[in-house]
Amino acid sequence: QEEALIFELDNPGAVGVDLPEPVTTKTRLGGLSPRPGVGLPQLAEPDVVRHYTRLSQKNFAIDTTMYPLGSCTMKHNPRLNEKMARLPGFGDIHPMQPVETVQGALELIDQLAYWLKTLTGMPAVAMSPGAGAHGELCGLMAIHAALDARGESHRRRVLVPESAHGTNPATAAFCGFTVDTIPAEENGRVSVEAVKAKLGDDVACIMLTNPNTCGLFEPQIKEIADAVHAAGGYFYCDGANYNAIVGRVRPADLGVDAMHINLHKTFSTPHGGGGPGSGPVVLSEALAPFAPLPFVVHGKDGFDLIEHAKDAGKAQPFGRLKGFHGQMGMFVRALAYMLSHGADGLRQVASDAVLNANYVLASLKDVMSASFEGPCMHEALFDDRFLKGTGVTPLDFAKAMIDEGYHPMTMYFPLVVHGALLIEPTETESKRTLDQFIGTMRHLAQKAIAGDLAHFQAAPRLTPRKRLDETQAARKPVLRWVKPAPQAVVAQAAE
Amino acid sequence: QEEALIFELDNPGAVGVDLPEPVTTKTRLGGLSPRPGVGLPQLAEPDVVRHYTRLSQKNFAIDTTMYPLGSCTMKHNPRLNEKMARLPGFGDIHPMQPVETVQGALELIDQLAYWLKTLTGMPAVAMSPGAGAHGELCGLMAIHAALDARGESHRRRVLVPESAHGTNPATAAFCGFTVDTIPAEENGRVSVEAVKAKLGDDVACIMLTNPNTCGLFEPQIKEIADAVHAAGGYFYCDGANYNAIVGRVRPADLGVDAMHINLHKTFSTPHGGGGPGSGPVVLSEALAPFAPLPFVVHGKDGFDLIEHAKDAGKAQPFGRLKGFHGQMGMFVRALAYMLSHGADGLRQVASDAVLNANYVLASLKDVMSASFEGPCMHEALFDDRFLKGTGVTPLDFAKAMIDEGYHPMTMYFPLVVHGALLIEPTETESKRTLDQFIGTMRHLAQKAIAGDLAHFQAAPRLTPRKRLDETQAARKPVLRWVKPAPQAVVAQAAE
Amino acid sequence: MRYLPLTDADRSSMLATIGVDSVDALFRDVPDHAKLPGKIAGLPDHMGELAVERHLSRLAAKNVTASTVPFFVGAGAYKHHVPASVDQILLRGEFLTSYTPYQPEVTQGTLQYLFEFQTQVALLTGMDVANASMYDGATGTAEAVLMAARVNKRNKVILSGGLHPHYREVVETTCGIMGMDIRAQAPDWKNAEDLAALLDAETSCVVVQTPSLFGHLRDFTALCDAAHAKGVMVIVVVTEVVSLGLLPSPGSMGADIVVCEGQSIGNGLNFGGPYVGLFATRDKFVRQMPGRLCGQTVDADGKRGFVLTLSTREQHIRREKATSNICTNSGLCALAFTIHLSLLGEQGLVGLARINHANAVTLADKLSGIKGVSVVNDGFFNEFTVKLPKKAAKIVSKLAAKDILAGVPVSRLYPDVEGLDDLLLIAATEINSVEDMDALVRGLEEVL
Amino acid sequence: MRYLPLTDADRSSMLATIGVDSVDALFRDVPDHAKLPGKIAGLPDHMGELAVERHLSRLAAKNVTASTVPFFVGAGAYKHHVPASVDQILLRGEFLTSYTPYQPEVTQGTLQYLFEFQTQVALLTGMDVANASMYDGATGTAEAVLMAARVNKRNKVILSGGLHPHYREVVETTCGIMGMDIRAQAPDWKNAEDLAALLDAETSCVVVQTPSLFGHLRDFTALCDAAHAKGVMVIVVVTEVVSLGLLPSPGSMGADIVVCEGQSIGNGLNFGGPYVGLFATRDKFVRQMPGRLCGQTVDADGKRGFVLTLSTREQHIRREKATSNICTNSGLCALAFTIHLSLLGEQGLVGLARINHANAVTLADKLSGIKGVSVVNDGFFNEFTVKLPKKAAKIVSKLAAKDILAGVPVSRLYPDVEGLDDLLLIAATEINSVEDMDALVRGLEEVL
Repeated sequence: QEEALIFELDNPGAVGVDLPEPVTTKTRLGGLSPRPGVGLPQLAEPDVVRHYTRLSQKNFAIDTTMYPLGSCTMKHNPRLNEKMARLPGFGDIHPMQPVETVQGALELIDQLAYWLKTLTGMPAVAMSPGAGAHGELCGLMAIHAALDARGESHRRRVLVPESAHGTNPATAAFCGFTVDTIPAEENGRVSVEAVKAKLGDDVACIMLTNPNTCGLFEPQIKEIADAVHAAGGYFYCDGANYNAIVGRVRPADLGVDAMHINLHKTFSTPHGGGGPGSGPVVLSEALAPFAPLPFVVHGKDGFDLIEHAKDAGKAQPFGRLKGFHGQMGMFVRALAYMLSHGADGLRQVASDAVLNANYVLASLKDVMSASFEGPCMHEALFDDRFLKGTGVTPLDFAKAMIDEGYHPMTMYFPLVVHGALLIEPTETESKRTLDQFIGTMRHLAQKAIAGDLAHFQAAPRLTPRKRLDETQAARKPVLRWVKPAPQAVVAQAAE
Repeated sequence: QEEALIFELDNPGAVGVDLPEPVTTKTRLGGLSPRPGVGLPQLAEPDVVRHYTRLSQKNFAIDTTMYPLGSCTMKHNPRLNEKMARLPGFGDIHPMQPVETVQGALELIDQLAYWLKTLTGMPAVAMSPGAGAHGELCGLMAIHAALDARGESHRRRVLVPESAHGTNPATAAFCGFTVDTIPAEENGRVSVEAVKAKLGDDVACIMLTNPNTCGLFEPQIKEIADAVHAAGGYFYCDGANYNAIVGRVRPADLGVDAMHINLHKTFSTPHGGGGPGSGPVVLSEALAPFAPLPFVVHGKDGFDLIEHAKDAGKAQPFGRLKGFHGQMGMFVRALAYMLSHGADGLRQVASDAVLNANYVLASLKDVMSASFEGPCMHEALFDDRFLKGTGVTPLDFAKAMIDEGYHPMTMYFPLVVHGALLIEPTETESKRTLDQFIGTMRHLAQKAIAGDLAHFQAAPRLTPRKRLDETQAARKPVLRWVKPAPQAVVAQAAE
Repeated sequence: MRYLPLTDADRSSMLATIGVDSVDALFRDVPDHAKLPGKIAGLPDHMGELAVERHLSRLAAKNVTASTVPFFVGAGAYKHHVPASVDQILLRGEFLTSYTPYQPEVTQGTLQYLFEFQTQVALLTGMDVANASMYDGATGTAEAVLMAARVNKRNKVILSGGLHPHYREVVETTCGIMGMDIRAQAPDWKNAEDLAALLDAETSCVVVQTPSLFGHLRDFTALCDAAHAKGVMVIVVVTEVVSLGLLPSPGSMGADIVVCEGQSIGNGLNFGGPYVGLFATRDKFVRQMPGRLCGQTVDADGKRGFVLTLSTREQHIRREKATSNICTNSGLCALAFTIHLSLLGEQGLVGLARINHANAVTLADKLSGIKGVSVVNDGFFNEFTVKLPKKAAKIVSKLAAKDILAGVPVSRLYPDVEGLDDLLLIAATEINSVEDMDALVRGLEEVL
Repeated sequence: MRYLPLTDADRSSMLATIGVDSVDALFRDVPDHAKLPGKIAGLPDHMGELAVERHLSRLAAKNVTASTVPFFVGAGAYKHHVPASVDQILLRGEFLTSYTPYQPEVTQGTLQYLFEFQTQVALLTGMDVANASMYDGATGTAEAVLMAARVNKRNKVILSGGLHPHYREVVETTCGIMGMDIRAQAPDWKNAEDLAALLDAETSCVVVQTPSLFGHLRDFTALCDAAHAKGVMVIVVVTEVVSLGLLPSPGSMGADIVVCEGQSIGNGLNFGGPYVGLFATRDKFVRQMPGRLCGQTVDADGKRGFVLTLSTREQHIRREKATSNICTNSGLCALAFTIHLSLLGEQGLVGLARINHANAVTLADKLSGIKGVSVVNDGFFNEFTVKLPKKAAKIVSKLAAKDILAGVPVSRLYPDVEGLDDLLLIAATEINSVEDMDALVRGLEEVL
């Protein structure tokens, strides 16, 4: 069913809220004139509710289907977490209330920090970053500050493997570093030799994703860390794939100096169509003093919130990354998730995530082309060799999955293999669901190889929209609705 | 997408809840042996959530489409009401707590009773009936009791118009009354003459729906009430269609002795796929003393709950209709709805409901056959004369509406016209939505008249299921899932 | 008004289309004397959300909520923990704002869960078939009594003294008006009644409850055998459905009809409603069963699908000859039940039942240690009766003043029966911590 | 574990398919020293829902919630009433549990509301285009400063003394590391600064806030003219977006980039996050704009549809040459904003703004009547600064002890600046009743 834009549903005179009259008509606007109008549409509540409910029905989501989007960790989002985040004691408190009135909130942040530190084996954590990339920024700023404190401000080169998320080089550049790319090995890993070849006394740090974006654990990670450390650099670990190792491997034991943790991946705070996220960063002893403001400390009358450098004691915070104190709503959800799993359950999370991915890999590798020898970690990487000569592109293949009721996997990432198809089932899919998925994928692969190109090129057929023209969107961007000229309105009404 | 039964998704060993160990293994079962097992399926939470979310997507609902089901009053269900019903102070209190710990709950019931009494002009209201038909039972039991108290237990005949809801005669029979049917007039109304012809000293009461099930206000209602009263009977009014007159007409002014109010219709408590409802019954002075237990009274230390006849003072309650005190959850929602509308808004509810129905009637009467001259009240009644010769049945027509995105209207009810099509838009549909609906209906009517029988007979095409075989369902009822024999399981797995 | 989409401009244009000049003209059939000229007096005008929230929140705040105090109140409604996902699914508009599934093609969601619900109820009760829910346990019991009479055309009804008095009263009210002969037994707090002795060839049915109001357990196999030998139907009532995870099913004992209050699974306390009545019976009685039924069938393409069925029993077809006047069920409460029970599963339900029993056993032991207090029951599930040295109603009030909700005094249910004043019904569920129990013990010691 | 569907039987059979004999074998690439033999020490084992709820509810209960006390705290986050339907739609799994709409055919729901959101933001700010949201207002401001530098290739940044210190600090931290020359002005509590005088040919941008931290209002038209004459970009920050229902839009004054904190519409206080940054600019700068963008296009059948677009600006394509490193937006908070603003509509937003202003005016008048207390502001929207005869921080603490949350002491934001200790920021919104205001006045009179 078609759904017009909310602006096209404008019903002047309708109201969606009932407000009382103001207590006074007196104004004190300091000489400014009240705005003549904004131009918003008017609708009654029933029409607004129906509009957004109907829009929601045009989405795929974890709640409705397996969503094996590689690198994105689309796992079940428990509703308990939503309920907890909405407790008035968390949802209805202001960040600038007196600290004595928010002791429970500070305690929650402290508890979450304890979990993150204990799980990773790291001594400190910066809680305020708003998302993964923001966490990267936090980590690199801490490295920047530590280097400056060491008097080594000349270290401005950052090593980034070819296979990295785009956020890694972007973040490095954002901090004023130059990016030096480490080529990928044949086997999808980074070799200690390749790293050593790049090391030098201008290297600030390496940014390594582990498990990496090919879904592989970097076997030489400790040697790489040692080499970087020996060369005076730091080891920033991109924790986007921490889901694969949580409870089984502590990043501290790998020589990590800083790692962000996507609470919206590993700890299941909902993705919500693109956010909000939350990206706390665990820090080694070397970097801990530079963690940004604000942070929670144990004070003499309970918990204290350090908001200014002058109150930070021996710490040398590099600054502030975000308004207020971080993504509290996500903290509550993440802690609810951690408490629900416990130490035993979190270890099982990693085990099952890896098991599920390897099961998919093992069950598909004879019909699709696996990019690397297994075992993989939490995601299975295929490439488009199996489609060679069929005319079917990875995009076509993905769209055909939609008609079978699945959200496609990640395509064309990582860049180190041709026509990547990155499948991350996550630990919250059952074997039954995986078996159905595997059956569908095998069926599609065989169909492609059998030469049914038309089927793939016409996909998706069952969606509210067929394939969309992205080129037109980018060439002549239409980024907002504009009220049609009166003439057009008349024409439309006459239709 | 297909969705298996929850039993077919059984995954033995999976759990959907995590429970602690019991504090003791000691049992005191009085000699009974613990049950060996129940046979329930086991699933983890993600699979349960996905299952029911996917099931939900197979439903039409007010939130997603206009739902003009005549006589059912499918109006917008505000989420504020849901939020209020979930306040722990209402949702998390036990009916048998000491009354001093539930004063707010009793006050709420008292406030709702005040609103109902004030709106209807009636002196009393019985709050406990669980739904409309249960309210009818309450009203007829009060009449039964009043007649007994008058020593007129021989009055056992109940007059019910042909056009009545099936619940009316069923309820009368349920109370041990005999049912005497009043034929409908040509104009869809009940005439005072027809009633008078049936009156006699064995008549207990008349059950009259007003506005009636043809969507018409009974113009002779007061004369009928007077005649029944003069003959020593009572006037039970079926309030299912109170939505059409709330705030504009007080049932007390029409001579009503008892009327149930469907909170889930007029006052928008959600239908929830068939319930729960709530059916308080307003009562005249004559019937008030016989209202059932329990009820709320103003005591000396606050509100009191009268649960036993011995505490009822001068009242002579006819008994008890339901466990505990009534549908509290529905009371909260209904009061939230009433407060939101206020006296001004409720009057507007009736006005707009009637206006919307007449607009539909006026806009369709040239292409569909209106059963009666307008104006109608809150619903517009058509019959199948306009389909004559087309081969299209009302059922076919209804199914074709589904493919256009609308839930069909009520069909084949009321029984007084042939092939009834009863459309109730309600007051919460906008003119824009009505215009689209009218356009679709005109289009379908013209299509039917133009002879496109195949289109209608093949409808619906776009639903998860085509037309279902109701005859087979009734002839060989399969009312539950039964675990397949092991052999069948094997066969299924091999598919 | 935020819920009313028509604007004044809409109204004018619509009136023009209709061909009248005011809405009043549409109400022309209303007798003049009954036409209100304006809004009804004595009621406030419309309020915004904030104002409504504040008004109702003030009322809600005057009540003592179960989650905030040591809480042991039962007697037919029980405080259990319901997983958060249950309510979230319930609030989906597709379930919340749809109607009775009369158009099966666009209501397969509702129909399939009803079919699942019916199957779950049949499994729990150990019976062949179940309907798609009743208003609550009490009204379901009255319907069961009427159904039994339809089956065996007899008129006498024996009600156990262990039956919840509300259920008894609803049966008396509802079936009494039909002229049935209701024989309610004296409150059986000692678990000593002999019902088999009361059965005769005029008896239509006997209604028993397990656990009984007083928490007692019994094996009804012998009663069922005796009843069946005389053509009497046995109706077994369960007011705490969680008990069916631990106790033998009524079906296994030979029940003909089983009625349960389903509130405990999926549904909050809600001050007594809405709840959900479960109703199950044997295959052979299915066409005498009241209430809505969902059945499996196939669609035009031969695919499995679900429809409402056997509606020829129902009022909208049969009118005064219907098996019941019921039109509305308790659909949304049934959905909550179904989702929660699906989350529990076999292991969860059994585990939950064991925790409930273990907590009750522990509490009973603790209370037995108080001087002058004795536990009346031999066996019980999660609720039992204690005998106090003082009037239970007063003790409960005093404990309420200390923010302890101790249970239900039997005298509140039987104000007219002598000798019950010192009896108190106490329930323990999974929500009760040992600290809660100790608080009750301490509180009792203080006020006794 | 209720969230993990694999059973031990599943695991065994899957390992067999894979051809390894244990999960450990799948972790063979992990260095031996880093392989934990079992679960991590120091953390509890898994807990059921009830236990988790109790743990977190205990923490929540230690906080004083805004709805339960007279509440006047603002300074960049505001307590407003959000209609219940907003949260219910947010909780729909189709929105809550979907990802960034990379596959537009199955995410038109998300894409269309983002397009609506962008349009609403453009209308509110009076600008041409807006992006699909940023983390919050503060990070959005830093992104705006960086964007201005990309546009005019200059390095000097002037920050108004009316800018929220958190925003200033985020700009200093984020842009400082890039080597930009940040010139933050002294706290402008008297609304007296002359920013136009500071602009020169090296200046990339000037950042102003309206209402300012202290609640002051200004017409920035002249500043914009002066800036544009020198090639300087003007960034206007709005921390209380409801004000845009009453105050002239930044676009109408000539702003080049507008950044707002969107929390006030649709989003709760949440102790500071997640919030939603609004970001709008002129058409000509769109390709320098950071963040995600949704654009209109057509599908293969020519039907209107929506896609993410201009992603060639973004990190996943451009890597180190991207306009920003941002990957995540604040989608769900943007949805809340969009739904709430749709419910408000033109009339509702303007009405809400007027109520907020009226309450603030009323409160300012009341406070002015207290001896020794003066309102600093000439004009304001819903927040203003008062000068107290004592240190504001102490007064706020004393009032908190009386369960009145009176506002934000300026010294909490500027601990290092002298002469601000007696200043208090006080906000009034639609939630404040006259009784709340009187409670604050009484409270102040008592503690002063």
